Parts: sequence; structure tokens; C-alpha cells
Amino acid sequence: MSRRLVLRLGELVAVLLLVSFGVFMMVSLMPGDPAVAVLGEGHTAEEYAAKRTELGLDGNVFARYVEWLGNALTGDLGRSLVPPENDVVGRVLAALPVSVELATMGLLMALLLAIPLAMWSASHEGGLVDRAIGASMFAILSVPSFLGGLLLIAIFANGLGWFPRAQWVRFGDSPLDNLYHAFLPALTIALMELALFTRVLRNDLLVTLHEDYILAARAKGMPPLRILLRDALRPSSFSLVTLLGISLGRLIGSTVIVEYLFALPGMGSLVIKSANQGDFPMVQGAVLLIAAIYVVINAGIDLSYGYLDPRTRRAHA
Amino acid sequence: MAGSGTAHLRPEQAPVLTVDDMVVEFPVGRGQKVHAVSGLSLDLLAGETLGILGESGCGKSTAGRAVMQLPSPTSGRVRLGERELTGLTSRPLRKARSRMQMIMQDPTSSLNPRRKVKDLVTEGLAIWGFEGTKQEKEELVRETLSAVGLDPDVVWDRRPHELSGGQCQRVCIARALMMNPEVLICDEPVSALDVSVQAQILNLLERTKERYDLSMVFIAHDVSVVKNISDRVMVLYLGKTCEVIPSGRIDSDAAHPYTQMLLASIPGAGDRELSDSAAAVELPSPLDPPSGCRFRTRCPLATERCAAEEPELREVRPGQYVACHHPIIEE
Amino acid sequence: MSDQTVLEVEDVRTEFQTARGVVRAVDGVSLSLRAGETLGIVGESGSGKSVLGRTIMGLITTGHTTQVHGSVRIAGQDVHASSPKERRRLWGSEVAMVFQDPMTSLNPVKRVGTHITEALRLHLGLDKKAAAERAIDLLRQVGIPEPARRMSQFPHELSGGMRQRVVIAMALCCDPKLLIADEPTTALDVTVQKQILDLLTSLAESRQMATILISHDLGAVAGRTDRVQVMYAGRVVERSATGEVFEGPRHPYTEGLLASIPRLSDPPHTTLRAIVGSPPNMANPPDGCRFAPRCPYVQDRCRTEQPELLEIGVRRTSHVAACHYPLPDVDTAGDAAPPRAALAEEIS
Amino acid sequence: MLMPRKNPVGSKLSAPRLGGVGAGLVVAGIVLLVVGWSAPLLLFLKAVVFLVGVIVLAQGLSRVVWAARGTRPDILLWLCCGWLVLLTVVALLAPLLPLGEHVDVVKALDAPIYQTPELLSEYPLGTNNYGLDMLARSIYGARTSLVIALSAVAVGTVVGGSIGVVAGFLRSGVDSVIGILTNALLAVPPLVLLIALATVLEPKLRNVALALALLTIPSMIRLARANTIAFAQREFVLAARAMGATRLRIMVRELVPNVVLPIFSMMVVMISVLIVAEASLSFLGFGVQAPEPTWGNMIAEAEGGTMEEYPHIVLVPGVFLFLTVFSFNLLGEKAQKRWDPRSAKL
Repeated sequence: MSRRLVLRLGELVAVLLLVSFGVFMMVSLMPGDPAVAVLGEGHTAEEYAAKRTELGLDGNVFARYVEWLGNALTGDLGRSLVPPENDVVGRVLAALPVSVELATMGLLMALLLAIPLAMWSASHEGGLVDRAIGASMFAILSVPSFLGGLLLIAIFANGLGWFPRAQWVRFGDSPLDNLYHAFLPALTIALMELALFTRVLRNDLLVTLHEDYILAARAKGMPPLRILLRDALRPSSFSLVTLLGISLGRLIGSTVIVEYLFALPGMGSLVIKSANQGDFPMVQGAVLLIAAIYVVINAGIDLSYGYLDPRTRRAHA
Repeated sequence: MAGSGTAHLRPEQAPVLTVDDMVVEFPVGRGQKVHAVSGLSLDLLAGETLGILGESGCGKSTAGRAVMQLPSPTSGRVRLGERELTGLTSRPLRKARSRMQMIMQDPTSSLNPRRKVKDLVTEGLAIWGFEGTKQEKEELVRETLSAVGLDPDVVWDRRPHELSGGQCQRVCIARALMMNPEVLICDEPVSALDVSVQAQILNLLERTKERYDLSMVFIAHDVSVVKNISDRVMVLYLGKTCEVIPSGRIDSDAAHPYTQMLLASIPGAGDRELSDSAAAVELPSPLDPPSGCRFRTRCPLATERCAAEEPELREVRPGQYVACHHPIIEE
Repeated sequence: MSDQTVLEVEDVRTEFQTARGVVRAVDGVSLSLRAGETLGIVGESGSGKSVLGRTIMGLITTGHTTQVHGSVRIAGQDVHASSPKERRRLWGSEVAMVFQDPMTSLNPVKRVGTHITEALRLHLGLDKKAAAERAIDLLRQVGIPEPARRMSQFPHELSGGMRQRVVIAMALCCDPKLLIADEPTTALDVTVQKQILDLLTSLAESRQMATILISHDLGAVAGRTDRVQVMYAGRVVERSATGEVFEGPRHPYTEGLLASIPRLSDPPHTTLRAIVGSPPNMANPPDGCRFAPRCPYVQDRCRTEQPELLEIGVRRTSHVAACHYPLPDVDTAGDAAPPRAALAEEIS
Repeated sequence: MLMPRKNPVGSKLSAPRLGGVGAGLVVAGIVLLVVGWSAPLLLFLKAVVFLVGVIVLAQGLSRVVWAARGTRPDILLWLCCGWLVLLTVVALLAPLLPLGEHVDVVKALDAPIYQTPELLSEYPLGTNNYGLDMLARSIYGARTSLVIALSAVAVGTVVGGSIGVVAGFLRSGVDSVIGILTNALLAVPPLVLLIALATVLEPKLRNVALALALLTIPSMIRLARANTIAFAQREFVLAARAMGATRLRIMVRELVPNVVLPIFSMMVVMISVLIVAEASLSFLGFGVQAPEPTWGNMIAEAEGGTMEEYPHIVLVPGVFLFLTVFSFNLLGEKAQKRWDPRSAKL
């Protein structure tokens, strides 16, 4: 275990350093002057220079990066540029739970639906149901999530009035209400993932179902459902697990869109608002945090293969 | 042996290819390494076919590739004629290497699926240049294709997936011949083929060797096939040599217990004395081969001496060399 | 040998729909097998021998891209007319199969023990403990050292030979009346092949199991089977007692196949009598006799008229061949017999 | 899956019966199409009816050809290709076509606003809140989308593909460095990266295309690298080395021709991904800015209650977007099945 883990950790740190550097340098690479962006046009050169000093944009880039990173490691990502000039970390931490809840709910909904759908599809390969599921999943894949979200809102929130829009109840205040308010946004997120998961799992299941050991299990007289659950599902889930890691990026993207659509106070709304206001310390902080979460979760997924496939267990151990 | 030793080499007869004490090891992490080939020596006379026989994992394919310097062996020397191959720099090595050619086990995998037969066969000329006109070049390619039993007009523009396994193997042979090699290394060239096609390829290799004046190293796991095509057979076990024997005598005179075991395992070969007793034990790991004689864990004749002392190759009959403390020799 | 017929196959045809058209992988095969009898099915790749094995087993049935015609009866029950549930009851307890590649025929994420015990518990209704005991006993019977420890190992921790022994133990767990072994040794090392074949032979004998041994290796079949059936391009070309086929093949394909194998008794550099050409494309097989394009004795009739599988035996045992011009019988041909006799000795 | 399978096997339908069913479906499909476009229904329902019509028509045509010729054609694939060709041609020729005003509000002053789509009227797809013609806007939107997606994919593929092949062939040090760089690029979710870039870049067509190209690069590197490694282990590479080929020659002659096909399939899929990304960005207001039309910012116009009243404001660009993305997805999947069976799974 040790050697592999150390290597993996080293890579993780290297990646995070690179990302943080990239995120930090973005501002320096900006074609315009951030001071102009903050103050607006029509001020004197002295005023811009003063603002630049205030923003900490003077001096050597690398020295500033090291300082910024040092502060970031101690939990200080600076202050927002936009009044009331809040602490970046505080705002980010307030927004994060909303996004995490949405993403998790969406993912769970997608998985809960995808696994039975894929199993049904794969065990009736080429049948009418299989083709119908395949076709609808393919169609869903081609609907961008902002379009899907708009349609869902039009039908279920504004049309039928079943669900609220543009409201958020914190989980602590009322768990049930919170779930009720989160349902439609989570469904929007789930749709795209559902389509992908179903397709990937179905195809993997098909490959597994054509393996000799499935034939051998059938030749032993095992019932089909048992074969599907006990023999086929686990070896077929490798791609799904890999996909979960890749999905994470898209999932975060979907939360951004969904939060914007439903006007929910999560990371997405925060990033969009800050980006619109040119509030770069906020954007930097949020992006860094998102990247860190993404990288760490993916590393975890990498290590989880050991459980799924005993063949790799020894190699990792 | 299975042991090492160079008693079987024939330097006085000016061999085309000489391999001296070749070692190939692969690191597999955590300080461990696979001992794929350990101290192999062999020589090949002009016009001779050397058969290398062994089970999977005995290092026979690795040895074949190491001779080609693909990749170069960990240590030891390979001489092609007078030329030392180990330690050559890139360009001379590529040039020297092209004097040896290889036929591999999976004929479809060893042809680039995106290229046509004509391009595949002329690839060698494209790399090293061809002195002559375009017509002469095409003439040569057609002649070579005909020599391996392919109709040039039929296969000229085909891609590998449009050919059968046997035809692909013929293309590989034609491609090798275009390089005008001195030595042909055949790595299990018929084991992926159907029985009826296998015989065609074996006959073809035999004919080609005569016609193009080749020397050949033929690697396989099938005793009968190796006997049919070789002049001399070398039996490998876990990266070491067990026995070197003129192929005509392998079925009657084999003296090493492992060779006997291979003979006994030919289906329907009747019951040789070693057939079942040694059978239950598995092949030891090449990561940590047994001390002394590497075959001792499966050998019915093993004694304490076999664990302590590694046997050297020695001549037991004229032309027959065995690395064993207790060879089976019935006088 | 009892007279109880375990397997009856009548005019089975198996067709696959592929991108290149309909492939009739098995084309009109009939055979029967009694308890304790061993049949070898020999053929090259594409001859339909494996498909036949799976069709007999009922693992290939009529479906979206597959059509199966004809009937297969195992212990009196028609496999293809049975419901999936009845078929499952048949599998494991009446008929079992050993597959070609032990690397792929065991589930990589399941322990060795589970592979065997789940069938025991399903078919025999044993409890966990009894099933485990029985499984250990089975592993011991197939010659696996330290069977109790192996139970909790994963397949990848075993060598190829050991895995194939586990597969055999799995197949035998409910005492099937018929065992179909589909190229059981092809993926194994030469020194292990014989062990596995010997194991199969002795188990079949001690249990009075009818056995079908499918192989491309004539040597593996010789000496271990009562009868041999040679297949070419989906059809049976010859079938008789094993010794007769090897000593005096009557079909030119069988003769060619035997002659193209190098023999250990021949001196080095003996030119082999290879069959010219390569096996036909099964999506578009030749008219008439499918071996005609490669046959050294071909006549005009062979190219147009498909030969029937007919009795040509002169002795008590049945000897059938599908050839318009079968080769002469060795005995009746007397001294003029081709050098096949010597060859047969070597092989059988 | 809609896509017809190759084999009419299990079907017990005879040819005439098949033809009959097919003809019926064709008629039904055409009826649905006409109803979908012209009947006085809710626009949302119209769109659904229209789409169902397309599917039914495709199935019907496929059955008719199947009955007549014996092999089942992939009608859907042809429809998708047809749509893409049509869209490209129309987008290329947009300035020459007799289209309504697409961008200049002043010129549209006398046009009706929020006109509902009417097939044979002056505004076949209706107008927006300024009276700009939706058809013209959608076609000019296609111009923007296609230009951005295609140029970004081209840049990303050339850069990413060559880096990937080199990394996969050389392995060791180069490979690890490139691996870490790739992972770092992938560590920021695409949309977040785009938004972050949008804070510092002007929302111009070129900048959006560059940002999207940056997104393409890491996936292309990964794909090219994985395929190069897989092919480099094949024996034909060994054979080339045995003949004395140089490393450059092996890369160019043996590996690249094999790696190009999976990369090409990935390109097609990538185009659809980038069209969605561009649309999302414009929807959020970070892409090409209104009134210059793109599908994303056209859909954004429908926000804030407009959608319920005038659904065509969403549905017209939405259908364009959906059909285009669907077509590229389908093409990409077919290409991957053919040339890159491993990544077709994902």
C-alpha cells in the first residue's frame, strides 16, 4: 500500500499546487487592469495605482503567490472586493452545503434509477424495453441541463405548481421542507447523470454477461436474477465508478446552472455573481476549493478499485 | 537445470550467432525482479535451425527478443557473425538488428491494421533504401510474395483483416525476407494457427530456409513441432538451460528429467516413467526461483545435492549436453 | 457400460445472424451417447464444435440473433422445448460443462469456495456448513492440495491448472450424468494438459458419466474416448470408434488432418502433408461438399452435391462418413494401405 | 435504442407486412409533423408532437426500405447527417438568404413582437421581444456555435493529440509531467473553469473559442496517450523496430495512423460537448453577448416569466440546440463504436 499511496499523494499535491498557481496567475494574465475593473473607468492614474496596492497586486508575482498560498493553507483566502467585502472563506463555507446537498441528492437519484434500469435493459438485450430505454437516455443526453431545467420549471413549478422555485430552506430549519425544495433542482441534475450511468452500466453489464464465468454460472443452473446481482453487477461497475469521478466535474457544472436557474444560494450562484462583479479573490477562493474537492474525491475513487476487484487488491497492497 | 555453462558452444565452427551468458531481468517494484533469463548461452551455425523448447514462463520468448536487443539483455553478450551487438549505439544497432528478423506468434497483431500488404512488405526497403528502380523494387516484392505462397495480384492491396491467419503469417515471413536477413527468429509462429494451416507454415519455413540460406531459431512449446523443424534442440526451464540435444535423438535419448516430462506430457505418448509422479507441483515463481537446480521442486529424482549445487551443462553423449546431477542415461 | 441413453441429438442446426449474413455454425448434427460412454469431437476453429457443445447444453437457444432447430434430449428431457426454469434444473444436476479458459470461466470477484457451494445449496438444498464440507471434499477429489485453505482464495491467486481443477469440481458438484468439456486444456501449459485430461478421464470412469470431449487436438482425444466425431465447417464428416478413425480414416479431411500433424517418430525435416488452402468462410460456405475446394481427391460431383453422412463400416462397430468417395478401408485394402497405419500408432 | 439494429433476425414479420407497417408509420409521422407545426395547440405540445412525428417517420421509412431491400438502413443516422449538412449550409449562406432581421433592433421596429410561429407567415418561427426574426436568429446562432465549437475542437485536437502521442510513446519522465499537467487542467470542472476565465477574458468569439479549446486539450491528451500506449504494445511495433525503424518513424508511420481514428470519433463527441458548453456559457451571460444571437443567450431571453407566455422563445432555439447536439452525439457514438470500442462505453 505504502509506495502507491505515497506516489498518489505526491501527485495529488503536485496537481493542487499547479491548480492553485494557475488560479492565482489568472488574475495577472488578465488583459485588463483589475483596478479599472473594480473602480470603473474615469479615475486618475494615482487612484488606480493606490487601488492596485490595496488589492495586493504590486510586487513580484511569485512572492505574492507564496504569500497567498500560505494564507490559503491557514484558512484565509482574503476578502471580497465587493461591498460588504466579506471574508471569502466565510462566504464559501456558507454556500458549500447547498451545493453539496444538491449534488449528492442528484447523484443518489441518478444511481437509484440507473442501476435497475440498466439491469433491466441489459438482461433484455435488443428487446423493445431495452431499445426504448436506450433511445430515451440518448435523447436526454442531448438536452443541455439549463434547457432541461427550464422545461422542468415551466412544467412542474410554474405550470402545475407542484414545486416551489427560487426558495431555499436550510436543512437545519426544516429537513422535510429542505428536501421538498431541493427536489426539482436535484432532479435536473440527476437527469443527465441518469442517462450516462444507465448507458455505461448497461453496456458494461452486457460485456460481463458475455463472459465465460457468467456462462459457467448459468451452466450451474443459477437463476438469472441471482446471476445478475451476484455475478454480474460488481465486475460491471468499474466503468461506472470511473465515471463517477469524471462525473464530478460535470456534476459541479450542473449545480452551477441549477443554482442559477432556481436562484439557490450555493457555490454556483456565488461563482457566477462574483464573476459578473469581477470579484476575483472570491472566484479564486471558490475555484481553488472546488478543485481541491474534485482532486481528493477522485483520488479516493482510484483507491476504491481494490474493493471492487480483488485482482488489483494485492497489487495495491 | 537447470544450470548454466558453455560446454555446448562450438566457437571453432564460426557460428552466425553467439549468445554468451545472457541475463534478462525485469524489475517489478519493491526491489523484486523477474528472473526471465539467467545465464543463457547458445550458438547457431550457418544453415542450422536451433529449436528452443519450454513451457510458458520459461523465458523462451524473452530470450528471443533479447537476442534482437528488444530490449537489450541486462547482461551478457550477443554476437552476430563477428559483430558485437550489445553496447552498440542507436543507428549501428538498428542496422545490425535488421540482419536478424523475427516471426511472432500472433500474425494479425504483428501487422499494422491500417496498412496494405504492399506497404507492409516494402517497409524494410523504405527504411533502409533500395538500390534500383521502382520496377525492380516491385518485381522483388512480387517475387517474395510468391515465394511465401501468396498471389501478389490478389493480396497486393489488401489489409491484414482481409486475410486469414495463415496468410498473415505468410506476409510476416515475406516482410522478414525482404530484409535479406541472416538469422530468422521464430517465436511460436504456428501456435495460433489451425492444425491444417500449421503444417503449411512449417513446410514453408523449411523451404524458405533452404532457398534464402537462413539460419533459424525456432521457439515453441510443442515437442513434435520443434523436433520436426530443428537440427538441435535446447530445452529451457525457468530461464535456464536443461539440455541441448540433436533433435533426431530427442525422443529416444533425452537425459534430463524435465525433457522426459515434456515428452511424457504429449497426449497419447504412452506412459513414460516420469509421467505422473512429478505432476502435481506447480511451476515456481520466476520472482524467487529455487536454489541449486531450478527444476528440483518438480523433479522426481531430486536429492539434497540438487538444492545445494547448481548443475553445469556437460556432455553426456556426443553432441548431447545436460545440466543435471542425475541424468537418465540407459546404457 | 450400461445401455441407458443419456443424450440424444437429432438434426440440430444452429444459425447466427451476423453482419455478413446468416452463419450456420452447426448444420444438421445427430448423435447419441450412453451412460459411461466418451465421445471426442474434433475440428479446427470454425468447425462448429464449441457451438454444438453449447447447443447441446442449451446455453445457446433461439433468440434475437440465433435460431436453433432440431432436438436435444438429455436424460429424456428435450432441452430446447423446456422452459428456462426446467432447463436450469437440468443444468448442474443432469448436465455440466467445463469451459476452455479457466482464467475467464471463474468470476474474478468471487472466492473459490463460493463458486462451488452456491450450486450445492441451490440444487441439493444443503446448508452452509454441509455445502462447505462437500466442496472441500470435491476439491480434494480433483487433486487440489490444501483444499480447505483454497476455499477462501480468489481465482487469480491460483495457477491455470488449479483453476481448471476448480472448474471441474464445480461441474461435478451435483453428480451430472453428462459432462461436456469444451477444449478443457487448450489454455494450459503442456505439462499440465495431460494431468487435466487424465483427471477428467478417471472421474468420468469412476462416476459412469457420459462425457463429450471437444478439442482441436487429435492427440488429446485419442486413447481417451470411445468414439470420435470429426467436424468440418459445421458438419460431421466422420464418426467411428476412436481407434478406427485414427488407424483408417475414411474421409479425406480426417486423413489430411492426421497427416498434417508432425510426429515425434519421424526424423527431423520430414515434409508434412499439409492440407492446402484454409477453412471456408462460414457466412458463405462452398456448395456441395464443404471440403471439396481443399480435397486432393475432389471430383465434379463433390462440388455440386452435398454428401450424406452414411454408414460405411465393414465391421461390427458403426463407422459413418460424409463423402462421395470415401478412402478405402485399411483392412480391405490390404498391403496397399497408405502409410497412415504407422501414423495412427503414433497418435493413439 | 432508436438506432435500428443490423439484424432483422428474430423478426417473424414477412416483407409485405413489414412494408405495410412501415407505410402506416410514414403516413402517421407526416401527419404528426404537419399537426405539430400548424395545429392551434400549445406550443410546447406542438414541439412534442413534432418530435414524435420525426421518430415515427424515421421508423416508418426504415421499415419501408427494410421491406424493399432486405437490409435495414440506419435512417436516423441519415436524418442526423442531413440535419447537420442542412444547418451548416444554411449557416454558411446566412447572409445571402432572404431572412428576417436577426440583430438590429432598429430595423425591426415595425415588426410584431412575440409573434407565434406560423409555418407560412413572414416569420415562420415567430419573433422575440424586439420583433427580431427567430429563424434568422437561430441560423446566425448556429453560425456562432459551429464556428466556436469547430475551431476549438480543431485547436484542442491538434495540440492535445500530438502531446498525447508523444507522452504515450516516450513514457517515463515526459509522461509523468504531462500527466500531472493534464490532471491539473481536469481538476477544475469545465463550466467553473470557463466562468473563471470569463472573469478575466473579454467575452469575444475568439476568447470563448480559446477557452473551449483549453477544455478539449486534457481529454484529447488522455485519449491519444491511452491509445498510443495500447498500440505501442502491439507486436507490429516490435516488428517495425526489428526492421530498424527509428522512433520518429514508428510514431509517425505505425502509431499515428492507428490513433487518428479514435481521436476522430472523440472529436465528433467533443463538438457536441462544446456546443453545450458554449450555450451554457452564453445562457449564463458569459459568452457572446446579446443582441448578437447565440442559442444560449436566445434561451436566456425567456427567463423571468416570458417562457410561460411565449414558449417559442425557449423552444425554437432549444430545438435547434437539441437536434444539433443529438446529431453530433449520434455520429460520435457510431464513430466510436466503429473505431474506438473501448471508450465507446463511456
